[in-house]
Amino acid sequence: MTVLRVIAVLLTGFFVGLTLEGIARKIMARVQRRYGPPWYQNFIDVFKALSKRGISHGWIFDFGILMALGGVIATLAFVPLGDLVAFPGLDNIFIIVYLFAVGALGMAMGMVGSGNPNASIGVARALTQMLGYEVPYLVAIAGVLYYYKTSSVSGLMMAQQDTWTLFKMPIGGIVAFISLLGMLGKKPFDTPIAPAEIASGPMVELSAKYMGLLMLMHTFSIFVEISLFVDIFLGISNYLTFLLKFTVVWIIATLISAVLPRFRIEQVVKFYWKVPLSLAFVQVLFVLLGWVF
Amino acid sequence: MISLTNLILVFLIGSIVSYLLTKANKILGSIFNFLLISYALYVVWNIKVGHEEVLFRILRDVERTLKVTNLGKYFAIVSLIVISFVAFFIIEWIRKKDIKPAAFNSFLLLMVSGILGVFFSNDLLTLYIFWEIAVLGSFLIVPMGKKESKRAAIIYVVTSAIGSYMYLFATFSIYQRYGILSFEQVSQYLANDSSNLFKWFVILFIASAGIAKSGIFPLHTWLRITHGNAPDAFSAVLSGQLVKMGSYVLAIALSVFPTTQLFSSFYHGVPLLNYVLIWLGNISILIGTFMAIRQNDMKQLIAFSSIANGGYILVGLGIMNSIGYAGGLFHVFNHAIAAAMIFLSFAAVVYRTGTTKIDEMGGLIWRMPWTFVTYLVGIISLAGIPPTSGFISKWMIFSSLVSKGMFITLAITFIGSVGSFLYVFRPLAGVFLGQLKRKHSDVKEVPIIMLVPMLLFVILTILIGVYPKPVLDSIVSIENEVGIKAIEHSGTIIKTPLGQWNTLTVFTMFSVGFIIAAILYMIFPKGKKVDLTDQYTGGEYLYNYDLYHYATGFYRFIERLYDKHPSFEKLYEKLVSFFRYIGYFTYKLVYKTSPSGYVFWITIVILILFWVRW
Amino acid sequence: MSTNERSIWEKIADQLRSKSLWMLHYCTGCGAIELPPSMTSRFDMERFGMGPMATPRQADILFITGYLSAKTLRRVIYTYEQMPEPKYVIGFGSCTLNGGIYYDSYATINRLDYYIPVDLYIAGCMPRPEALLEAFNELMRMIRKGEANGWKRYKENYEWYKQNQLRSLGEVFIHDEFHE
Amino acid sequence: MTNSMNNTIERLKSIIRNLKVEEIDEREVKIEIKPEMVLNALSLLKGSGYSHLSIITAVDWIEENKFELVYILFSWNDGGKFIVSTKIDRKKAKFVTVKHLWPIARYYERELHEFFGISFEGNDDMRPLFLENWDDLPPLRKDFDPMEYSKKKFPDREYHKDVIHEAKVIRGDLNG
Repeated sequence: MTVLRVIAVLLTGFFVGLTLEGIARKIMARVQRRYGPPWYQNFIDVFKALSKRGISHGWIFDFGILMALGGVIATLAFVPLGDLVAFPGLDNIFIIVYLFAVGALGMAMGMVGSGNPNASIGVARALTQMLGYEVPYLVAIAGVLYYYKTSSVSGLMMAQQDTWTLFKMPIGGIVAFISLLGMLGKKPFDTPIAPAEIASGPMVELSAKYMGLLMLMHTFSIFVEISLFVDIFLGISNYLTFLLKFTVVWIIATLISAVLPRFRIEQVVKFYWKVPLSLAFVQVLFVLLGWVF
Repeated sequence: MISLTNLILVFLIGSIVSYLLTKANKILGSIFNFLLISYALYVVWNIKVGHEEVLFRILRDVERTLKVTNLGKYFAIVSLIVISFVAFFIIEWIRKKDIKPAAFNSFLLLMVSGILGVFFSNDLLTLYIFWEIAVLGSFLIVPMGKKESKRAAIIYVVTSAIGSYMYLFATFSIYQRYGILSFEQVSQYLANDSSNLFKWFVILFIASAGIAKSGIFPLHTWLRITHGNAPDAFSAVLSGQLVKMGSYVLAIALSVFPTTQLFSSFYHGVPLLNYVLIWLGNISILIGTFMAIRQNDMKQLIAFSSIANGGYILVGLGIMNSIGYAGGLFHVFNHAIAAAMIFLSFAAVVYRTGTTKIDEMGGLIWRMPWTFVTYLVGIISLAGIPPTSGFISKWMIFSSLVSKGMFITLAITFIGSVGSFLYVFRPLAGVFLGQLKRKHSDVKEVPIIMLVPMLLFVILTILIGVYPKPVLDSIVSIENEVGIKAIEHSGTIIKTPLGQWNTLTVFTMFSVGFIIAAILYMIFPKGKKVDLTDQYTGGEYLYNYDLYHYATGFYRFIERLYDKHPSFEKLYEKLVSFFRYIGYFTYKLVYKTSPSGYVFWITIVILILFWVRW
Repeated sequence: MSTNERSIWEKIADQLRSKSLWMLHYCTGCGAIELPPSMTSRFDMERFGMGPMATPRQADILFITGYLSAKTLRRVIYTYEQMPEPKYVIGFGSCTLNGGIYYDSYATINRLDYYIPVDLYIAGCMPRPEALLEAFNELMRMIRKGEANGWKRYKENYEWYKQNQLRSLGEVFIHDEFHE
Repeated sequence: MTNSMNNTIERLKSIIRNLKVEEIDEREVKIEIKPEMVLNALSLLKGSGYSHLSIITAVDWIEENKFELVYILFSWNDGGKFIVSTKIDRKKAKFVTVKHLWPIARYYERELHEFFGISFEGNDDMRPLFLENWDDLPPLRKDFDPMEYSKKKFPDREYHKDVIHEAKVIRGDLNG
């Protein structure tokens, strides 16, 4: 039974993720008053990339990509999508956040294994950015956990009987959304993948098949991050309302990223530890004092 | 099976035997070492808890006893595992030219005898005696490292002396007040002792020995120099095991003398003393993490990470609820194994390349793949990433902190754990990945004898990561012994009031994900293998690929944010020079060159004596 | 394998490849200034699935936009060989066709497909974005038909190309004081 | 011409007898000197504020069998520009370096050596600067024929029929 649910979760992640990325490119185009590619463009890109004959830099390069994709698939399996929960009792918030690090470490190791300094600079930036957005995110989430006294994601979702956690703890919601932008690697925070400065950062030596696998990994990781946000902050939802909320959050994130230029890496860390971290502590103070709407 | 006292005696004699044996033949001596230590591990493994032995009698009415407690047995097993693996590693490593093998082996055995005594002593004075033996053993080995290790040894001994003398002061004040020294009696007397100030003084001073030894905030400066410069294999023992003696004393100070009953709850059930210690742990996590990100010498980098992980253990132990305490103890196991594993892989790298500077190396994975695998699994466990055991202890500490609602500590532990991704990745990218330097192109993999312990460590970490039952069982028995509500776990599922997770499903799901990725990888056309110098260089031709490696100033953009950070080493050095100046001043004052000066001072002293009339 | 006899997988793959061409962000001559207008709102290259990629490892298509000096040709050859198969080349303007207005210069080449296989030429002394889009659609049609296999020609008579390159350039991998 | 430039010229006239001065613009003056007097003229100009050597270039007078070396100096304090030119023999094509006055001259002279074949004693760094693997006459000399080099090095596209003639007919220039 769990196998069926896991397959369902993975397929949702694949199809919904890629279509939403196509829609995001369409929105970005419309913001720039362009016609924009069809919504299924990302499917074509992924399969085209997979069908080409690329180059590999040795066994650590391949192992890194496999570990990255495997890690993110494993993380996705644990994330509850609305009421579709693959492992009912075991979806602990810290597991998902730290299993996600397996994917990040795998990719980082594979890319630096290619031997290109652009990749190492990109990975160093990615890890720094992770240090930046991870701390406020986890503090805000810890406030929610403390309030609801449970750390299982589906439990958190179920606990929002009366109103959404977003309305209960607005500041926590804002902090989580800002860190979400950092996690997605969208425009304001895409310093690690800056195509102009470091030739698309870690992906500099990724040729055909590996580029395709990494695009899949990127889609799954986007799916994991946003579904975490939706589950915790946007109230109870069955499978369809979950996808609806997911799309709304995704569109807002795309709109923000369509208009903002790219941060420098010091600014990212300084920003995350000035504004969101202090907001997170304010929110946590409110939770301790019990001032929750 | 011989009794504990005989085991310790065997080790003391063994150190002399091994000295002679190693003088005769290096390999034989180290093999003898390894056999003796693994025999000790075997003895300790199946010793019965509660087994008592009388050692000898110094003070009139109080006899020195060795008593096997769950806590002591757990720490002893962890330490002996680390030391036996390192001893096996040393068999091949001892051939290195610049250390004196005979002295090395004998002092190693001396240190192990000290360690055995520390973990099984039943009262404060015996613990102190064996503590000093262990410190003596390690103190004599440290200067055999690089040229700066002489100074490092002195700093190491001075800081650990500060800790142990405060501990001794507390022991004697207890003895002077109650006349007893064994742990149970002391905890009873303390429980119904009235003066709060005395309790505070005793527990803090006893804990100070732990603070000094495990490198917590005020006394953490020795770790960088000593680990950085000690002989490579020994720094694995130093950080893997000796730091754990400090954690043992901290565990005693916090749990054997039940701080929760002694003091009133200050914040959500955490007494004020624990809260102060937790904050010391927090500061050392911050210092360890941010200083480790800056280091360019890989051994000093992991030394700073030992400070951070020592802070983790203290935070875990300080919380004193069932999950937090279990998290702290489990982290003792994880950090011991992970730090030893990482230092062994560094010893292997130094054995082959001779340098510990990260930017002088690169691309060693293509020549030393197994050392890379050891280092990789080591950092995955150190950084606390799920498939390995490192994550379990961090998860426990996080959930206990959340349930206690201590959010600033939580934020700092998050900084520590995410920061550990950063600093563990720096040597991975600088030393193992990236471009292989031409001068390292003929570097070979380390001999098989050095590889065996490293790969055993890898298997052990992953095994415990997937099936943590044995460690969790011993932690449950410790918690029952110490009187904390034990955590409930069944096989691979760990339950906490906040939530539960199953290590087995995480591992199977991870391998399923890996297989899916592998299938996708197989289906599509195979990539053409390209060697390391065929890179995208922006269309330009490069012939010297040594320069095409990014390792110096790996996180320069964060380091710039805190370049003017307060350095405690400089503070202590100023203190030292201040005292030296005072000494010099009095020396100048008293020792006049002319005889009349002496006569003058002698008369002064005689007058004072008469006035006081003794 | 003759040009138009392809396995079923190849046919599907060609359909996909034609719909999503990633161009290499590498501009060699004066025609590069035609690319931004064809990407932005008026002509919008992205609706055909085309977008700029920073590294040759990910790019499918290499534009030689305008005159090509001998020095740049060395870098173009090196980048071309770094691109994964199947790869396509489009020559912009008359300079790649027959040397254009620099036909008598000592530094620029007169015929591009003498050195690397070119699938498509666009005439004009810098064609306007409309001509570019027309060329892109033409290339997509060729890919779908399986006619755009310059890279196969390059692989098959690799010796001929190499020998031409050495004849004009002396040596492709330069050794001088700037490349120690 | 600004008066500061005037007195610079007076000083120049004092050391050089028949100095040909040609005023091009309000702040721009061209002077022509014999090759042996160039060095002291340049050092004098550098002394009187002309610290910026914009460029050293050469003109190939093939009929007079002469190379004309042109030094363009610029002064930051009074904005004046001096163009010092001298003619040296084309066959020997040798001159003395001014590297000691302006370090940048080292690269200009290296470029002149590559493109004109003029060698400068005192400047030993005569390696190729821009052209890679150049094996023919220095290209900017008048007696070098770029068309013939281009035909030799870079093969042309053979057209089977005369395309240009056909294009002219289409455009109606010829009534073919």
